[in-house]
Amino acid sequence: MHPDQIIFFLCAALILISALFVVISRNLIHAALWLVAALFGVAVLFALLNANFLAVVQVVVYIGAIAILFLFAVMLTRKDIRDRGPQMRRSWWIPALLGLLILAGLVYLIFAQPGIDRTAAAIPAGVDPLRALGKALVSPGGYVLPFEVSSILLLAALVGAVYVAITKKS
Amino acid sequence: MSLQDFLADPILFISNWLQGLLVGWKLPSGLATVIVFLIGILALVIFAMLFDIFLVWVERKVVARFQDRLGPNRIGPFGLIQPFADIIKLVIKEDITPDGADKVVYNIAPVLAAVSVIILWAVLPLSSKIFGVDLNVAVLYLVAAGALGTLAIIMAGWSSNNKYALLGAYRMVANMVSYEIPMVVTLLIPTILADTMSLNGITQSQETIWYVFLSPLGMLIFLISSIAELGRSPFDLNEAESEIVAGFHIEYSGMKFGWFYASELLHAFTFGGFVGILFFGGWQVPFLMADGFHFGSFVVALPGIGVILLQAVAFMVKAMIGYWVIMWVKYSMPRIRIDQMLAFNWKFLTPLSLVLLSATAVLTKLLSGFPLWIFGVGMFLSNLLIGWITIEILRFYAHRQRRLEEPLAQPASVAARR
Amino acid sequence: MQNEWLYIGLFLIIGIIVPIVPLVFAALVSPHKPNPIKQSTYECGIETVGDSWVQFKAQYYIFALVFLVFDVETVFLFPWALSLNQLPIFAVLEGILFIGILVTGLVYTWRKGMLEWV
Amino acid sequence: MHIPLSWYLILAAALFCIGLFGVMSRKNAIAILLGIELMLNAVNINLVAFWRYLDPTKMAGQAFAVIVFAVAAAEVAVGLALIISVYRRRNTIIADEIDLMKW
Repeated sequence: MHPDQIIFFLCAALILISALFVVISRNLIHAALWLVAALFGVAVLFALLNANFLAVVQVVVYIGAIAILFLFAVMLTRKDIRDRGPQMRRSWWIPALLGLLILAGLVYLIFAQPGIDRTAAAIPAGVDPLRALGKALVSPGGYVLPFEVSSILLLAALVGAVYVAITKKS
Repeated sequence: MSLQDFLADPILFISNWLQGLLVGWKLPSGLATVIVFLIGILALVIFAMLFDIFLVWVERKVVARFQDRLGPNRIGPFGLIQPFADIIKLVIKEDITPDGADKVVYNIAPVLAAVSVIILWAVLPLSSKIFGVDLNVAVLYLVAAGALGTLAIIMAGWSSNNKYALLGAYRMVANMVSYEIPMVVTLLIPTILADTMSLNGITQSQETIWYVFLSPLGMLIFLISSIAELGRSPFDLNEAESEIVAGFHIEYSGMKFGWFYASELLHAFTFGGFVGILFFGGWQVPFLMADGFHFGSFVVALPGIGVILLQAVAFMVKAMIGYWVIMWVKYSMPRIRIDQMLAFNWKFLTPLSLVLLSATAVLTKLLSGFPLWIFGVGMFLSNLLIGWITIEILRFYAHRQRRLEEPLAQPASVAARR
Repeated sequence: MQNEWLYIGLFLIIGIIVPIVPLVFAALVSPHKPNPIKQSTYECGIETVGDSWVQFKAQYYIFALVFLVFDVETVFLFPWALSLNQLPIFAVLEGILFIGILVTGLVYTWRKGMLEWV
Repeated sequence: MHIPLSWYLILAAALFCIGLFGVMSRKNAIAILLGIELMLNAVNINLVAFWRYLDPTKMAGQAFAVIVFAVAAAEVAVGLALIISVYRRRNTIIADEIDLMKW
């Protein structure tokens, strides 16, 4: 077994086990912390895939901002933190079954594709993914429109969230 | 493989020699690389930890001088052995876990706090040849490490089952997290100027001119926001002794408290180092090139090892100066209120840093064809202009504020005079 | 897998082991005599009243929220900053537009009085 | 370079299904948002894996992963603001009890 594969398996185990705890853990703070672990595993995967920028952004944005916001929200709605009652719906087995079915379907579809077992070619010399990403995001022939639209989306989110917060205060 | 090679680049020589030795023992080359890496990392981390112990002494000595005391002076010369006595005391102290604490999270938090600081050393270029790894996203890497530190503090505050600790954690988010914005924005300025995100690359590109001359305002904003990011006074609201006792680490004792303390000191020093790297040329020494000093045509040749050591000394001196400035601020400023702190960040630092970033980007593009001195003068003047406009705006608002408050204040003062 | 990430991964592992070693050592040598009073929540000697999970000001949350949006946007400026040299002046203006949208959000929040600590 | 593309896709599919399970089975609104985060991350794994395995010179995968980050941030900001607003009014964050819009 190649070392890369071992790292992949460790990482996949980390992601899946943490993800499982995110959805089953009764204490919501623990669920949010398990989410941090899962997100960290995804960052390692990005590093494994040579996407350096996305790997660090995953940590900065997801762990540094989103997970902290989640922890905050859980602390703010504290009445439910130590809810001793069941955190699942009574009919939790239906989603579980559905999830397994969808997973089986997806796995089937994945293996039905030709060339799915390909391995990655080396990144061509002279291509710096980091600079290429910057170029793609701002050059008119690239993704400048989605890039600017995403900033407007964030502006809209900020305005909306602040507005919701204001109406609550009055 | 000769003495010549060793003198030219000792680190590379030793790692090549180790690699050769291990491969000679029939180890696969991948495993050999890992072992060589591990040895290098252990050396770096142990150096950082020993230095951390030294920093405890420096901090105690400096704070004593600021407060007109002598500081530790009993154990060893100048009290140098004092930190070791501190460590022994911390290790043999009973470790108390408060009732109702979330035990796992409670125990992970101090380790995470230490890890978030130690991993910064992986990208720290101590010299042109002594560095862990030259990551091409190092600038963001240090922000990512800071995110782990924030998380550690929230975990500590939440899991202690203590009101003060919880308040400390909330304040931490308001504090550390808010000041991350101006910090990230000012990190963009060296990135634009050097056209790279690797810290070694940023240092190398400051061979001709240090960025503090191109962007003095950027340096100031970075320094202020990193002090806030460190949670040091005047921004130490998360552990404000007089308000919330010790904040997030109130329930910690023994070595767990020790790690919070040690990581704070090492963090401060490391950020002093980052200020040095990003704005003061890192390991660059004036006139020192890869083969010795160049004063115009007069050249003093030095072997590679000499240059590397000089660079390392230069870096340590710059980092120490940065650390000293952080301590100086800490021990001379009173703690600010939380509303002042947030207003200072969101209404002053963030808009200012964004304006500065836009100006830097436009000027870099416009002046890129011109000789260096025009570029430098232009950048410097633009910074001066932005600084002057900022001060004028502040003055205008201060005057207005005073006029608004005057009618209220007048009668009282008049009455007092009679 | 690039070597640089391998190095950082190993650094992370050592960085985790190094703080744990003294903690384990301390756990072995330090005394352990718990009693209810020692373990009670520390509140400067006063008996703890009520639950530790106090309700806190929603204002903290507003700042975290504004921070989230700003953090994402400033991080996106890094690829732009890196490719500045290879792009026409037009791209610089795009970045400035991006920053302008960011500032609009800040101004809105400011005008709505959400940046006040009341 | 020794990992087949299918491994990444299966991992992403499994992560997506776990997230879906969380979204459908949890009662707490914040926990539902946690599940959505997992699903978005599964999408990102796919995007980046396709970028790396199909053509690393075309940046579509990474560019859209970046946009997914923005979408995730916007979703969390608005979602949590709504949840907290609802919590303040109705003192609950159990999704089933938030039924003002129900007929």
